[in-house]
Amino acid sequence: MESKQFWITEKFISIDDVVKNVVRPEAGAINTFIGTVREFTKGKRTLYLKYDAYVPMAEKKLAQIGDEIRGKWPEARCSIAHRIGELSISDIAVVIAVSTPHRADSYDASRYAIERIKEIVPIWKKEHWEDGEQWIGDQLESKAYPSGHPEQEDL
Amino acid sequence: MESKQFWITEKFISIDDVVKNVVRPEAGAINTFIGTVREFTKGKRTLYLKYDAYVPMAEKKLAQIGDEIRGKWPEARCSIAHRIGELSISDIAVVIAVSTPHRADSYDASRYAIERIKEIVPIWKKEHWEDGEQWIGDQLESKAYPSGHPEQEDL
Amino acid sequence: MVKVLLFAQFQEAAGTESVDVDAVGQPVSHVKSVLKENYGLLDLDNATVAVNQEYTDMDTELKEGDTVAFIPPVSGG
Amino acid sequence: MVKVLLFAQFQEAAGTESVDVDAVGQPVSHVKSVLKENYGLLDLDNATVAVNQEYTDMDTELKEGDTVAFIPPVSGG
Repeated sequence: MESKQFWITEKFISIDDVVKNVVRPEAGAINTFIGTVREFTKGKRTLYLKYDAYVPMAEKKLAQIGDEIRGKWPEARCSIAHRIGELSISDIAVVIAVSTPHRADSYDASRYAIERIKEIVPIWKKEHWEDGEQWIGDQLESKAYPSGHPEQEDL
Repeated sequence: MESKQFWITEKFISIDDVVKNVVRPEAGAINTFIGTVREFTKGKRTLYLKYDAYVPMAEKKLAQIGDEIRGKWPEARCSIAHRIGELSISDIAVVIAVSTPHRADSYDASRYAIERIKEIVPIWKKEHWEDGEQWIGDQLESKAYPSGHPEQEDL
Repeated sequence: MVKVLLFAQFQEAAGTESVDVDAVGQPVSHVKSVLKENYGLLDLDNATVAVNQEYTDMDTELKEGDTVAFIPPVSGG
Repeated sequence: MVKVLLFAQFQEAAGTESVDVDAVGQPVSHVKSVLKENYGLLDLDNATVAVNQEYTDMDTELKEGDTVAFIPPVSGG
């Protein structure tokens, strides 16, 4: 068992380990988001992935996301684990768990966490395809950075 | 291991058992919603709960929710387990898992599933407090039925 | 005969999980009246009804062997 | 000296995880120029920068013992 609430690991992440960090009598709802390695992206087949991270800063930024969530949803509790190293198709890359008294907040806070991970946590993904490999940049899908990088207020 | 995709059970529900029903190479995102027994509701302390269900119809309605999700999000896959019988504080009552290629749909479809459970699945909760007990009615929180029950188009 | 299933508060109030009612050719509303009279289940007006595990309405005409269930407001999840 | 950490594509391009740069009293932008010149890391313009594990900007003046990290666009999750 991991004793941390926010951690980067090279090992398999158990969903239960993350969820049990947020179970408590005050909570009636737990939302989890699990990111897995997808085989096809825009028709291109991924063989495997490699994740790299600036580990101490990444754990600090995951904890910051937890603090931000407490600021926005005071009754929410959050735990996040992200795996690094080599991952195969369908392997779990990230698990977010958020518990709240009522369900709507658990969805909103969980969604907030994954979006923030994609904005501020120093983790990088390298896709390995049949015909090559590439470090993947910003995958926010929802936001463009006109300056090519996050603005100060996003960090 | 349960072989069903949608089931009612008197036994402890493992989150992993539900999640593994929806893991697949096409999915990059899995959202789960876990409903747990909350100790306090509006200041009143719950000692334990009892869930009753019309089991065969409830499983059919859970599967119907899965079909509705496939109709709205063709690439989504869904699995739902709901526990019945006596549950203690923090016990898991329901686990929903939805996998989709991209994350936004996993949140939306998971949210849809829990709202539909609270509309159409014949499961009933009896709260046991220090000073009494009561079968709890509609807890949609988001919707009032002017006629006192769901309209035909909701069922 | 049709089989009538009772759940939750209706089951407790009636003291039974199911009753058989002679209601073939009658609408569901007839079964409701019988239950109100014989078991004092006045809250049935807050229930929806399912025949053979599908939601329907009080006008549905019942056939031999049908299973009717009165569904109190649900509270799963 | 300040310690400069390189990750992902920068680490591969430079062939090293970290370099020490004599940049005390200089802004971060000075370190960037040094890396561009000595390691050909032209993509550094797409990176954000962290000093001692906190995001900052290119104008930040460096002190002895600072750790500078150039953060390529992130892609966790």
